[in-house]
Amino acid sequence: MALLITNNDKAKKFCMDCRKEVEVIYLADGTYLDVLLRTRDYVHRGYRLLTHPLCGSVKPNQTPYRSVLLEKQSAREENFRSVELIENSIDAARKFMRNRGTPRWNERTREDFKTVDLSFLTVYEQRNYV
Amino acid sequence: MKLELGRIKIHDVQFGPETKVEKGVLYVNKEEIEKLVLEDERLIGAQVELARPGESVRIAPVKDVLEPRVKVSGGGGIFPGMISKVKEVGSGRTHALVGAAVVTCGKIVGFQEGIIDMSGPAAAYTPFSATNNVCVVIEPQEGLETHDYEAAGRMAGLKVASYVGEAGRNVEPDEVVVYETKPLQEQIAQYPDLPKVGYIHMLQSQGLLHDTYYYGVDAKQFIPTFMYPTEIMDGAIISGNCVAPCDKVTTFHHLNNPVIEDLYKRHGKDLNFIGVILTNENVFLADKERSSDMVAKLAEFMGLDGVLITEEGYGNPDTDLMMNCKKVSQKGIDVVLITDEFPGRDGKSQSLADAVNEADALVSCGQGNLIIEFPPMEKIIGTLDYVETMIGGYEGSLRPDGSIEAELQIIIASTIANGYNRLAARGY
Amino acid sequence: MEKKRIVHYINNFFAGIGGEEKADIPPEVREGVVGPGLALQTALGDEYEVAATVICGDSYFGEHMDEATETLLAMIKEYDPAGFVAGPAFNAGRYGVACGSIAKAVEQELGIPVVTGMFTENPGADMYKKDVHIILTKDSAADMRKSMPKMAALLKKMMSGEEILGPAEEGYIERGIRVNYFAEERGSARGVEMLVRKMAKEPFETEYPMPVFDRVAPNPAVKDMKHAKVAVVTSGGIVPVGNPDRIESSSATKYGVYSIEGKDTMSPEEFMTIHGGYDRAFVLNNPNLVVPLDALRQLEKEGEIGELNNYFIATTGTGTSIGNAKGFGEQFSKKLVADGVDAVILTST
Amino acid sequence: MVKEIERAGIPVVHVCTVVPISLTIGANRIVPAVGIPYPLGDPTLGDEGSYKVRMKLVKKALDALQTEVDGQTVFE
Repeated sequence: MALLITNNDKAKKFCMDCRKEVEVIYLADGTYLDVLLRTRDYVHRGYRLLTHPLCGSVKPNQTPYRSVLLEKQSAREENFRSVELIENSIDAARKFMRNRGTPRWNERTREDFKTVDLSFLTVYEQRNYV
Repeated sequence: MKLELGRIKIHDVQFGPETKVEKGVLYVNKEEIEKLVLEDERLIGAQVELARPGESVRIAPVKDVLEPRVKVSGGGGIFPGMISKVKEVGSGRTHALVGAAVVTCGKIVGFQEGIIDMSGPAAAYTPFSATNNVCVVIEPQEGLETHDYEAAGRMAGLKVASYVGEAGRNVEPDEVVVYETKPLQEQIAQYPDLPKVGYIHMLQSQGLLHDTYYYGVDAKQFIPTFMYPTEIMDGAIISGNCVAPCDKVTTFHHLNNPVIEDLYKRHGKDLNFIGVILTNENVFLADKERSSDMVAKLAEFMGLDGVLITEEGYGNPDTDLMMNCKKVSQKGIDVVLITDEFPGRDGKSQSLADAVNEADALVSCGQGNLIIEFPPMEKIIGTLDYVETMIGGYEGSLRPDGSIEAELQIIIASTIANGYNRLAARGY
Repeated sequence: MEKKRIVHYINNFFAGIGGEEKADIPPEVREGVVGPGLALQTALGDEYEVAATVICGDSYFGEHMDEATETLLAMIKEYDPAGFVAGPAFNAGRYGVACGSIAKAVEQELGIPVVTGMFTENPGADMYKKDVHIILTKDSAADMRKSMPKMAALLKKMMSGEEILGPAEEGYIERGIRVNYFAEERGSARGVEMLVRKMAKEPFETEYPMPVFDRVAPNPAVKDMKHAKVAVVTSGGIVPVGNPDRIESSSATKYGVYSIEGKDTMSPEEFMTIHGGYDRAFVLNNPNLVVPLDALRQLEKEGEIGELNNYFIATTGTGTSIGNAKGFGEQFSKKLVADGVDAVILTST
Repeated sequence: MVKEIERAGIPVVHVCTVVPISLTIGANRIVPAVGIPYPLGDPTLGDEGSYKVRMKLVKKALDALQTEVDGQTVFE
């Protein structure tokens, strides 16, 4: 079963209503980085990434919202690539944050960010991911 | 497939009662353009302004830039699947108004797009400070949904560029350049002793504001395919991407893809340019796996000896870039990558978000984190309201006098990762 | 015109005080040039004056880094210098680290231009090249005659505010800082040229070398386990009940050192897990599942291992950044070495 | 951490549940543990059984420390 880690309520809603079964961890007050760190916890527990943690061109110090889909697998299975990706992604996110923190956005802009973040996930319903 | 590209050189743009080209001057009818844009009921405002090289003008926030072109003969029309009916393009004759550009601008969402300065220090970083720009400032209906607004803005640019391009239909071009790529076997036979080279063109396709279209199809919905290089010159690929100004591949850049142009320049001399493999940049790792497998398969099937690969964007696409590089290299094909860099404010961090050992030949298009200052401009086309929320901008970026301090990222196409510019980065 | 004052840092050996037996001398300062300072003065010319030389033993510096840096900074400050030169250290490892460290501190604290010099394989080069300009030298002091003028030239350029060019032009070790420039040809043309060369097996140079993955070669095997001292380190978050050091359950920023002296087993009354990343019930019930004290104590009794180190070291691995983990490792490894540990069992969940 | 211990000159064996992670972080001597949530032992086998499993793993770790390796090696 897939696992969504997100701080975007639109992504949460999408996955709860999705035709496929998705478990959701919703970090209501979490930051972009919090989502990546929680993702890493799960990767260290043997989950495999389904989506790229840095998807979207909006830089990690721009958008407050992040959603990552993962999938449980047995601990021994090869998840080297997931470990590498999440580590690189956290490094990259921190690099941007060091430059400058995420601005305080108005409501309308936050909604746009959520919509864009959600748009990265919607193909999940249309395709098979094995 | 053979295309004659007639280049009509434009050195000035003016308003006039009729949209036409005369002695290298492009005249545009303001009212007709505005009426054309407002045919779309999602938009309630359209204002046309002109910007010429060297003027004290700042354009912001920019959505897309397009070169006006018209299909003169050979079947199909410009921007197939978007403006013209879906029909194969890339053959016959096309006219381009070289030195002119259509720039769409205005608020799309609160956090993206970028700046073009027509003069001053920032002008050196964008190719559009050197073009004569017909700027269309659009305004949406109140409460228009983000997807709809993006689509309306995208269509407005395509419509205006086609409309302006029509003015070149019956003008004698200053020069005609002929590009030709034959079907695979014939192309190989034409220069049997030269190394066979392909171009792997990665299209941004992650989601809303991150999409690209090929004959009207959203690139995330296709699987990697072969394209004749001349198809792109007739607008087979258009940009729906408007996030991250610095490495955005505008529709202008698709029409004028520099890798394709430079490969043609050496075609028949030190290489045999076989064609283009189009691929996408997806969010799901399984999609990346499938696409990169297919890219490598196509490269092998075409019998290529070497490929150039370009990407659009930073972060997620770096992974596609590296997967393509690795898998194509494993087929025994030489690979060169072209990309831009984001090594952080001090330039000391890793430039890319992913790396493989096979990526041993890389061309840099500069680093986007550099801070630059640009002085105030006398005229603003669009609005500076969003400067601080653009990528590359930050709180305090816009000073009261109208000058700006921001990361290079904020300037349209400043570090574009297909090698269009001369900007590069090196290790100090 | 008043001459611009320069302060020069050298070690015990170059100061002529003595070799390894004098490596433990604390910082001292002398007026004017000492040893290689003469070559520095000559290279700088008449407008500059090497006003003072600060000296410290390499071992002393290594063992009292903070204290030595502070003392040296105070000594240097006295002379109100316009520039600072350390070394060159050539291939001397500890000297190189000292030069890099003090040069970095001077630049940060006094805000003046600094230059040092090293051989590329000097460990100090990797550690400090991002912080300060390090002139590339050969691997021995025989290169002094050539390297000192390069160091002086670069320092003079910095002091006069001239633009510092790339590593090839100035002779410093590439710092890994990415700087923009406008190339002669556009990127796509350079890419095509690079590909043509690559296909023809001709030499070409990438414009961005891929990062090198940091790997450490394995140490030789333990020869005599029956007399070896074995220590346990864990990233499994085992701490005394109550977590006295308040180690974070994930993304840890610290580690703890906990005694197991006289204990035969990890009792759940005394130890707990704070690990944020797994179902903790089993380990809370029996911490030996992460720190296998019961088994190791038994093997110690049987003489299978010489001695079990009387403390273990713990942090949490979940979400802990590679940078932090590296920092911990460097710190506690020093302690393990000092305590004569011959082998480590690192457990992770 | 494992690299820094190695770099300090002390041979180190990494007993871990997720081998790829250990490979990523650069351990040279790797012994796969039983699994998350109980790396050294198996409580489902009762106290005695679990202890036996642990003892076996600890001995394997000590063996690994006494084995010369010239690169990353997983002791299955």
